[in-house]
Amino acid sequence: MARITSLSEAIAGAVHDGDTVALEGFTHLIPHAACHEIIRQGRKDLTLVRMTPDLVYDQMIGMGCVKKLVFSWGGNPGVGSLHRFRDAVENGWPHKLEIEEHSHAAMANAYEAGASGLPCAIFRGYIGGDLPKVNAKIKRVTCPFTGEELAAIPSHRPDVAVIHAQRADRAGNVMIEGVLGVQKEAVLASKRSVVTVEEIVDELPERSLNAVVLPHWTVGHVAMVPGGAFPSYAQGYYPRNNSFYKAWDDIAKDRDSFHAWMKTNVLDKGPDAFAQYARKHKAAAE
Amino acid sequence: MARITSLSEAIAGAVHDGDTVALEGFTHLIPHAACHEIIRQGRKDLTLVRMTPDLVYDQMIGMGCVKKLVFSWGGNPGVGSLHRFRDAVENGWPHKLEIEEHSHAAMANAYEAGASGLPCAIFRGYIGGDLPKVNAKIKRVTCPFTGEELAAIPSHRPDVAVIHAQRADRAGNVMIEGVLGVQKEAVLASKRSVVTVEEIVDELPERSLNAVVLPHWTVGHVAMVPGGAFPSYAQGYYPRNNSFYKAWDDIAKDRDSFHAWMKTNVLDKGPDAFAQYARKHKAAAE
Amino acid sequence: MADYKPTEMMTIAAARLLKNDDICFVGIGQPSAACNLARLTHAPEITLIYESGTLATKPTVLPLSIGDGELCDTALTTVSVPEMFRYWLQGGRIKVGFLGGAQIDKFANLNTTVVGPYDKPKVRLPGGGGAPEIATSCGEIFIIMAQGKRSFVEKLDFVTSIGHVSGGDSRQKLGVKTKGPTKLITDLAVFAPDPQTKEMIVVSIHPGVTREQIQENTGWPVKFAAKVDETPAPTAKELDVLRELHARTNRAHAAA
Amino acid sequence: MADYKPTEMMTIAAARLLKNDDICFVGIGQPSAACNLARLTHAPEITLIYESGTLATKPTVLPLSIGDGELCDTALTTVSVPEMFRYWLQGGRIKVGFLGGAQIDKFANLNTTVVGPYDKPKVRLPGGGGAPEIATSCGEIFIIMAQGKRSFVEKLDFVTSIGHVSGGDSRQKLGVKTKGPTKLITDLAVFAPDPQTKEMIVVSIHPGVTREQIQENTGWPVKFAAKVDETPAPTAKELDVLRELHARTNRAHAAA
Repeated sequence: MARITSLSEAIAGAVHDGDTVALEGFTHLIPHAACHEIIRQGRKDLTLVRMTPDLVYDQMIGMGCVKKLVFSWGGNPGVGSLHRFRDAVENGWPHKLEIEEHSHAAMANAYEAGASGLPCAIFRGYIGGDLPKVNAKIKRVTCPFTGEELAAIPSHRPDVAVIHAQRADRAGNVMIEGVLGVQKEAVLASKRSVVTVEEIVDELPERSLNAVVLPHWTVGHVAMVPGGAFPSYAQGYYPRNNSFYKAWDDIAKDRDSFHAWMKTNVLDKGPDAFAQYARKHKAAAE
Repeated sequence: MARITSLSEAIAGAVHDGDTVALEGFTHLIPHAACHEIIRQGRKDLTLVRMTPDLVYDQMIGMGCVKKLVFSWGGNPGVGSLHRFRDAVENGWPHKLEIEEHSHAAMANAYEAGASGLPCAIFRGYIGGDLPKVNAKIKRVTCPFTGEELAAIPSHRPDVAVIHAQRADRAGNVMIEGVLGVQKEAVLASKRSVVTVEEIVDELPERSLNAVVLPHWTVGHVAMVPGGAFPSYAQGYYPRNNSFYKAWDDIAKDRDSFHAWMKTNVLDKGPDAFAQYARKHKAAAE
Repeated sequence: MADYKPTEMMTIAAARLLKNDDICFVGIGQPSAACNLARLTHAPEITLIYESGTLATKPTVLPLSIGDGELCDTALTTVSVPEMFRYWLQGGRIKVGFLGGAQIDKFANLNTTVVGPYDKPKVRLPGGGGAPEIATSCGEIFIIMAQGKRSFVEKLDFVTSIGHVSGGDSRQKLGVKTKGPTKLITDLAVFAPDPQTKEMIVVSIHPGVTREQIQENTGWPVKFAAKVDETPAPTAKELDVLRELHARTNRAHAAA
Repeated sequence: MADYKPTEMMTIAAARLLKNDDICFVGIGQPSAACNLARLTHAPEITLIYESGTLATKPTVLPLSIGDGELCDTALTTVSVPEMFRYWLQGGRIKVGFLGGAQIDKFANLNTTVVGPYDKPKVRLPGGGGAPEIATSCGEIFIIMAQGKRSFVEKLDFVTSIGHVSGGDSRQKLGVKTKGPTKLITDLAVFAPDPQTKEMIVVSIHPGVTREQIQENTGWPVKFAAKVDETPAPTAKELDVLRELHARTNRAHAAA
């Protein structure tokens, strides 16, 4: 049942040390503000699940919040490496990082199966490659009708999903538009959830009969954080800041410059730091 | 690749004797005009797949088009029996009808798996009841991670899907709104398809970023048949004619009155007979 | 006491069981009437879901079919039918499911498939529809059925959807974790499962109904709880709202 | 002949392979540039799909990420990522998939996972993303990669996605029914599989490139087709459209 709270209250209430946490958003609506709040609250030993770890997990890994990563593509999209992720895997810095590696198809199916209340997902995949040799969670089931061998993986059932969306109403119904990714599935697959939104409105606006809405009784904490996806984007509010993604390459390459950036922009700031991005680009769009 | 044709050309080109055919539409957008055209063209030995056989299959069964029925709920919604369906099952009239009976969950999962290119669907279902005793297509697979036994059924892969939708553009992109049922899955699961629409427009209207659209290259024949879902409905065009559903009970109860109705309203008519329903209710709604 | 029909008592007794924060998977007919009566009286925020995919719908008239446009127009949103059965029903997100049937046995197993042998039916019924998985996936099940010896039977011709199977812990032994039928609301009484045996026993009798009447309309020897309540008679408000709902519905369906 | 860079030749050679009625699963970088160049020149109706869920998108600038807002704004519609991988990719609805990688072998198997041992990597690469299933689900695969001895290797450190496996019919023996890599477009040449061995052999050499250069930049002994074409040089129009596309893209990304 949805509760509208501050972001710090939401993270304090929903995300605990040792939890399995899925911050989702497929390039769009990535919950950057929530990621920063988790870092500020000093969460440890997290198992992070996410198709594309991206800057949010690079930051959490570099800050030492993460024990294990479950993922399918760990890069800075269109730019190159995630340096903090690489430093952890290649050099064990700031500490050793356990990894469970999948393909996108597997991850998407695992969320879908989790949302469907199933213990596993089956799909046609992982044929001939080496991933099944390094990931014991990849098994096979045989179709009882055709004899075809299909890939099987456990469904994702995180302790908590964290997503960003365009808007919620005061009851906590959450509406998402644009590139949908696996956010709806991540929330439905998880025990708890935190949803940050650009705005909270009295009533959801006039919308398609088949709008993507998470009803309030499927959602946990809802917190209004305008700009909370920056430098990712919120369709209809502000665009992706591709320059920042490029700039991140230099910031994160070096351990000291990474720490300096995190101190200035995360540890010494609050969720309100994101508001400037929302305002700037919304104004520009109008 | 979509081709815009007349309805009679569409049915002649896509639906052949002996085919497995899925007319879908879950109370909404039921392709009545296409059903009538199939009857007029005298198709035989069809295997019909549909969650809720409804009036369309009652008519096709009564007219002797059907060899086998794959279904999950064979009634007149809110009214009672499908008398032609019952007459076929109970008395073998006009001839014996083979049935393969499922639950809604199984049928929906079988379409979803078919659209996904999978040979089978797995789900948590068919626990403890008698359906698995009378349907050899219901098997079990064991989750390789938890040991849970799940139901398995073959995916639906019809020869042809027949649906009705609100509109298509001239390229054949088809847009559906409202109660979506399993129509998108049925088209994607089938080798061929026939889509009747209320209107064909130059360009699809301003729509949600996540509108339900079947791209032209996933669609076969597209035919404009205004009112083609009557007495079912087309959201935004005309409402469900609940009175007709009630009237059908009397019409279909008796073999002679059924045949008389079919002769007057189907055999002696064409798809243009449906236009009056579109016009009447659209005008009323404006 | 107002004058009312037994089916009205049945609908009203069912409606009273529903709470404001319930999330209900609603079937057509009596369940739909009961759920909407609850929504229009004591449970205005109740979440109603129809298997056509309409989430949190608030129809002003009762739908004739499970997917009337009215349901979609007044819903929070409408999802596809595969999603409904995968994410919503199987996903365990429904608290209360409603079922009815042509036949019920004392463990609240239901038959909506066939009277007589499956291969040579005396009466071919519509079939299971959503029932087999509603029966096992919803948190609990309310059954609404008018009583009669032909429907309340010793042995079902066909088990379409399970209730408490053969009683005791036989339901859990099948691996099912949900409660199953917690209430059976009839035109004469309300039944609930005996905590041990899981046989449906009478816990409340509608005003003016006798134990003999209940037995006469039940095909097995009926058991009664140690303490049997009298169901409170319908209030004037309940009857007004229900009758106005039906009248609105009839006008709307006749006009269409 | 216009002056152009080898990577421009590579993009243009790839674009030319695409047809108006192709349905392409487009990756970021070179594939995205090639597909949009094709769309802006000879294949205006080509269907471009990005794994973020955008169907039939027509971006005016190249996306930096696989899910830029530009892709969604200009798409026919956008579906969820589970649907993309289930209905669209696994459903067999994509004709042409594009792949690239850090390492490729002579059978066009690809490594995008790791350089060095998996457990003790020298370079940890991003990983497979969509590649393992793109490689087996798309009708055919085009690979775009600049050549070099460190990337065109005798043996992959890790097989992220399969091409022709160990050659011959080894791909089909795994139960895969799609064609696999039918073209490998580099900055020096175009390779295609030998019909029998399935080894990628040179079928066309870009203008001014020698066989020796190709061998120097390939970690296995390169085979050449019986008849090797010279790739037609980029036309002025191709170069104009490609450069204007990149210029537009750079302006847009700098502004954001």
